[in-house]
Amino acid sequence: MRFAFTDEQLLFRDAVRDLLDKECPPEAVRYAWVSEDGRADHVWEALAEMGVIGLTVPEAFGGLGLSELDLVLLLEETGRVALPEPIVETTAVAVPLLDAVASDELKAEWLPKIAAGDAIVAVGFVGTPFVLHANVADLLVLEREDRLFALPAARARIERQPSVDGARRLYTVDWNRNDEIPLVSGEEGWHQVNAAFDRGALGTAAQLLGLADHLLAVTVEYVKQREQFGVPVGSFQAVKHHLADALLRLEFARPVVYHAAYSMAHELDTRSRDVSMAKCFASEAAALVARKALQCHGAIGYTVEYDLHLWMKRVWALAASWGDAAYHRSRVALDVLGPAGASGAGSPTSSR
Amino acid sequence: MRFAFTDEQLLFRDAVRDLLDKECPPEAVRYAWVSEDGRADHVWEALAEMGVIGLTVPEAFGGLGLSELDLVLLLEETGRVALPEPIVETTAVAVPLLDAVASDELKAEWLPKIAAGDAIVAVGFVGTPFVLHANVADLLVLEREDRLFALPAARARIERQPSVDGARRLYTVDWNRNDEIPLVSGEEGWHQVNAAFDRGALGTAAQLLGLADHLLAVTVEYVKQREQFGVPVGSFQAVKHHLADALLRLEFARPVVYHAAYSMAHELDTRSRDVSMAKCFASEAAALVARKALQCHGAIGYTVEYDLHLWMKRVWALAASWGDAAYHRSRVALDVLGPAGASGAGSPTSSR
Amino acid sequence: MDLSWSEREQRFRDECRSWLEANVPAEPLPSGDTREGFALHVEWERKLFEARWAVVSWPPEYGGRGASLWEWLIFEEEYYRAGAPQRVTQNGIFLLAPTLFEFGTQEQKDHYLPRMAAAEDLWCQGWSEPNAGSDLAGIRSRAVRDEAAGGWRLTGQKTWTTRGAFCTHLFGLFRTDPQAERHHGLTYFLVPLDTEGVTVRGVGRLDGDEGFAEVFFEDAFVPDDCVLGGVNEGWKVAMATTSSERGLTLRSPGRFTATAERLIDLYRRMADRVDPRLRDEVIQGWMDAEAYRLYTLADVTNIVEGRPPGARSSLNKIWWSEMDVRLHETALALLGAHGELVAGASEAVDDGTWMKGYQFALAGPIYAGTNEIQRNVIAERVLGLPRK
Amino acid sequence: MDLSWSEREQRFRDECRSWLEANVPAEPLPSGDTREGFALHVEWERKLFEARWAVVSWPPEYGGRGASLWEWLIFEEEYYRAGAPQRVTQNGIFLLAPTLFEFGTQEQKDHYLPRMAAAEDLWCQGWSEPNAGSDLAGIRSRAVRDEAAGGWRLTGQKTWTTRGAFCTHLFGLFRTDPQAERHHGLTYFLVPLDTEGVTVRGVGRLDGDEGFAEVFFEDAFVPDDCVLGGVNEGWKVAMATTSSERGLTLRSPGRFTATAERLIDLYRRMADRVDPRLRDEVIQGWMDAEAYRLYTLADVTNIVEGRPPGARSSLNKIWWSEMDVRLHETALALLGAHGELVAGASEAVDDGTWMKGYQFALAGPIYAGTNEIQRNVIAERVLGLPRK
Repeated sequence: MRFAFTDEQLLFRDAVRDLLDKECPPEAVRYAWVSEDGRADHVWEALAEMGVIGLTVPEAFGGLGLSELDLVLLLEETGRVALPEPIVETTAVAVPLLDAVASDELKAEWLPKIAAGDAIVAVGFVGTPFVLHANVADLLVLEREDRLFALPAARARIERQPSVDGARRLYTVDWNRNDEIPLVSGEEGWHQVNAAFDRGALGTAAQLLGLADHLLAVTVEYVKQREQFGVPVGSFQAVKHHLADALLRLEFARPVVYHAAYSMAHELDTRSRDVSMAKCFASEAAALVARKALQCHGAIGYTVEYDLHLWMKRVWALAASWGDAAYHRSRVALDVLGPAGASGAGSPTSSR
Repeated sequence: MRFAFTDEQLLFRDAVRDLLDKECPPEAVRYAWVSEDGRADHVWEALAEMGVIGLTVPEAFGGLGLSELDLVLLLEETGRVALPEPIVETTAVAVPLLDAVASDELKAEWLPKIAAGDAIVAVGFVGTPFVLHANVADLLVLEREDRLFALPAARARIERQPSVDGARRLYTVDWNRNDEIPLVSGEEGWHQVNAAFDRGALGTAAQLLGLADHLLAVTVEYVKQREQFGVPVGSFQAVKHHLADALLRLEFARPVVYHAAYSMAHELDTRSRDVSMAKCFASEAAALVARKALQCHGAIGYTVEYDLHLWMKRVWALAASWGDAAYHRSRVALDVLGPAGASGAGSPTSSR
Repeated sequence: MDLSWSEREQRFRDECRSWLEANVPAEPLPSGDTREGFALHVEWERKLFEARWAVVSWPPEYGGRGASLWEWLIFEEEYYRAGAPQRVTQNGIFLLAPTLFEFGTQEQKDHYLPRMAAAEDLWCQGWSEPNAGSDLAGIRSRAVRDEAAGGWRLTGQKTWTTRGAFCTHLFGLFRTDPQAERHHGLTYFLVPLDTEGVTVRGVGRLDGDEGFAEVFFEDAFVPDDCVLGGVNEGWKVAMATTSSERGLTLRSPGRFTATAERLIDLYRRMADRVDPRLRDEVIQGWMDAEAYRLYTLADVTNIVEGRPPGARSSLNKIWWSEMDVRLHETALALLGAHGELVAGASEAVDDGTWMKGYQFALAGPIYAGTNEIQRNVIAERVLGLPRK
Repeated sequence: MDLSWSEREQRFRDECRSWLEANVPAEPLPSGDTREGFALHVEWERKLFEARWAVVSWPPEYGGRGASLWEWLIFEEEYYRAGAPQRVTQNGIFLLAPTLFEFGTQEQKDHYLPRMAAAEDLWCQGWSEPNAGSDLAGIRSRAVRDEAAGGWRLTGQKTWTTRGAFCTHLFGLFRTDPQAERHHGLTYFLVPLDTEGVTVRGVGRLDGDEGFAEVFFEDAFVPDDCVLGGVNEGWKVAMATTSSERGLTLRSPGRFTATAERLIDLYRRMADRVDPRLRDEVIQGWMDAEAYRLYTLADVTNIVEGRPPGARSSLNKIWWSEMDVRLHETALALLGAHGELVAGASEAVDDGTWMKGYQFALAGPIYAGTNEIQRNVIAERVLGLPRK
């Protein structure tokens, strides 16, 4: 029994953190809000360089062939800097899915390009109504009624759906059925969609941990220096307890998320339930931290010239993506209590 | 438009408060815990003397013939002192019910006795599984499948069901069907049971306001004088905010309860919904106040030699009696959203 | 106790409802916290004024109807039910006007009130400064006496001034006695923003609108008649009406009951798709708004009968501001993944107004005295707990 | 990361489970906080000791098995799963023992530990005083040097001593330097309750049991070897192990996961009668307990690898104590009107254990440092916010 990461995993995490601190400062996130394609410059390439983008790509296709457990800390770091890139969609979701169901040709065509940082894959399932960054995707992996298929970006007709988070470029997608490149369908399709949904929910939960960590850290710094009534506002017990509650929720969501990554990597029978617990805890913890962060900042946190809102809006968006807390709680109830006890629960493909 | 009580109503309230302060001090409540019949001495007689017990009895039968709106402030006072008597059951519920459905003989026999304080009536509906103070009742008014009937106390076989509140003497009742004195049944019975349930819920909500008021008051006094770290604990912001939250919930439950009394007295179409809102708000506000009161007292509040627990346990019991907050919330949902929108709601006679 | 409306009040409600039905823009106006939207809102304000609905509770000579508090409540209820535009004049009407009525000279009242009612003068509030947020006594902007010119020279910076970039006038506190500490030596000034030496800089806000402004004063001269109340008595003047029954603390229930009704409507549309437990949050939100309405009816009764709420008004502020956040959180929970979509998204439900409203609601627990401060006030001034 | 148990740990679990299955009383014992119940619990403790399950993590020479922290977790999990009796020896085993191990002389360890493990000596805690609750530095009980007799004379009063009326010994802090202020000049004493001059008075508790005691000291003499650690170093000694990994802050998850499972079982039995929304509270409670189990596994890993939690242990205390209250609140919500019934009521569900457990849980956020204090600790010592 050892519930901790290896030194290698921690060193990789530190290296990625250093890279992102350098390559993805708040200005990069601001830039993504206004840039044509909604992305930050160079970060994707730098991450690919380091092996992060291709982390889940089998070594045979030029990746590192690593697991969810190796990825979870890195995705947490991408959340910490509010990375405006579809890394969860491409690295956490699309790659394992393609690896599991795509033809050898398709894998040979796409996996190396992804690992090299030369290709982005966007995904869209019924459980995730909008396709993130479809505008810059080279390939789309979509699902309708458990029918999984790939769609060349050129064949997709996309319509932007503006999000409260200007760095999240969401789209609805339309296409001609005969442009579909079939992957898998039927019951196997349903299983693969569920697995993909679990990976997306887990990756998003990890990013929420990082986002919340950052929000709490900047708030702590702010209340230490901000003075009112002749003392730092951080010396008021009400502020102390707001932030103690924020840390409490965050620190108890953390092991739940890491445990879910372990379950996925080891394909434990409980993995779907564990992932739902993770997304439920991470969504609610991050939402609480964001709420406390704004309240403890006061009016300045309410301005777009201050960075806080970039993180806060990402939290709002991700907390409700890949199934919100209520949805995942129902999924846990379905597993623990059985259909009888758990009214209102649904499968990941029931629309949220 | 005037949402306030009349001077007469307030003067009557003050008089009852003075009487109860004198006749029902904490010692009287403690006595009820250990006394044979679970009652305080003399209080009932004194209240009858003042017209409180017979408040709802028509003047023709020796009462004051007043309404729920006149009664609500007085019941609040009985809550403030944690009165260990079945006044809600007798005055708020049984009397209006008998007046509505009993034969002239039955009314002539019982209403004057009740008004004089010489008779206690206990009630039991499916919505209220246990009969309070059946041990001292002279008459029981019971209901089974919308069949309302009276039962002479002598004919009732009762079994005590010990409550966490030693002053609440609860019983399950058994009887021979041929001892029943039929009152009303069928749909009219259902309507009468609902009206009775509403009156019981409203009366209980009023008592909860008084109980919470007292708990908050003694806690404020305690934290003002109790010193830790060289200052009164009431000077700590955390304690201040606990008690500010307690007052907030209590003060917003108050008008909801008074409004429900007005609705009942004026037989507004919304009265059942208004009563459910009242019981829902009063139950949750009182439970919160009790929770904060204990936390702000610390260990001393945890001892039975200190009075706090007498009020706290009454709050726990009453918050769950005559329908708890969740039940009444469902009832409001049923009314506002309609059956479609409101899954899980039931009629008052659906067992809680 | 009588919870029915009088004939007169009923007639008032009918008149106001029919006028609103006939005049409220079919298409909701763009946000009044944007330059374009603000202009359209000002048009609307002038229309309201012409029909004498701008300031119903003011005396007729200033453009009102001398309406009672009850009628004001009715007007507000109808106004929100009709989905009429937000009041971009509210800082003037709700915050400055009560102070003018109490402390203004006849000349000041005759000059400012009608122009305010007619939306000719558009007022923003100059309380906060970079170092004075919750703690207004930290104000550093100063006014120096210019005996020769017969007035004062203002220097300093005000911040978080809502819609300041679009307004014509600012009311605020300036330090007139540099020796005095904290709350002393402050004076309440009325400042035209076109005064030489005044610079206004717009600041973007959470919801994307340029709704805030920073206002800089560099030796800006204002004559003596721009002082409201006595010199060095600014604190008393400002505080006297902060809990004014027409002020921020008595937020008209109409706004929230209307939001709750919209939430019920949203739930009905989503009910088949959402977790049944959300039903409870929806109905709790509806009940909370109803409770606020009832609380306000009791409050207004007390005010009308000469029992002002005083420090208890902090209870209102906490309740409505935190309820407003919950109502919007519940709506967003109903929307799930659609909640993040904003105006312009074809897939957005109700054109993204819930997310927009959520961001607006989040300001509630912060401005007009943070809810932490309000809880202190309740604990110390209502419950009587020791300050230190 | 490896979340599987080793062969050795599995065997340990099996051994412990089978022993418990064979030996846990079929009928739950009456509360150990009553005199009769306490006696029965002491019998049980001796049985545990004979089978060497009393103090599994202690060295064999003191009656333990030298079990690892992991094995201790396993034992606790099995202990609660089996529904075995509460540990009336816990104040000694969890609070005093770690201090004895760290500060005790060889003689003290050899004398006290085996008798504690065997439940021959039964220890209660003497921290709180009428004027020292959250603020232990307010301790006034004093110990005066008696050079001639070679010991100390104790005078003062201790209160809220759990099960003090039934115990044989008390450990607590007394002021040995009357000049010293606050945390200074305190000494940690080990006091036999049959010492002349010591009077114990039982105090009834919320749940009806006589589980508290007030202990009065009037010039009670104790020899030098009753001092644990250095004279005037009591504070350091007492604090060193308050966040001991075997202390209160690392509450074994087994207790709460067992409660959560019982809650699930209760929900299954009531599901047809209750509001569906309660399902969410039930499952949230189950997840909260699971999260606490996972948090503890990470915590123990850190401890085992030499990264003690320090002030972060306040996070555990807040989580388990507030979770325990919620778990019982949810159960009582499921029970509705039946919730108020207590042991002996034929209509009571689970013989009223939920209401009983609720009252027990309510003490969690109060004792061992109120959760308000714990939140201060987190803010100041973990987040680094300024004390004043």
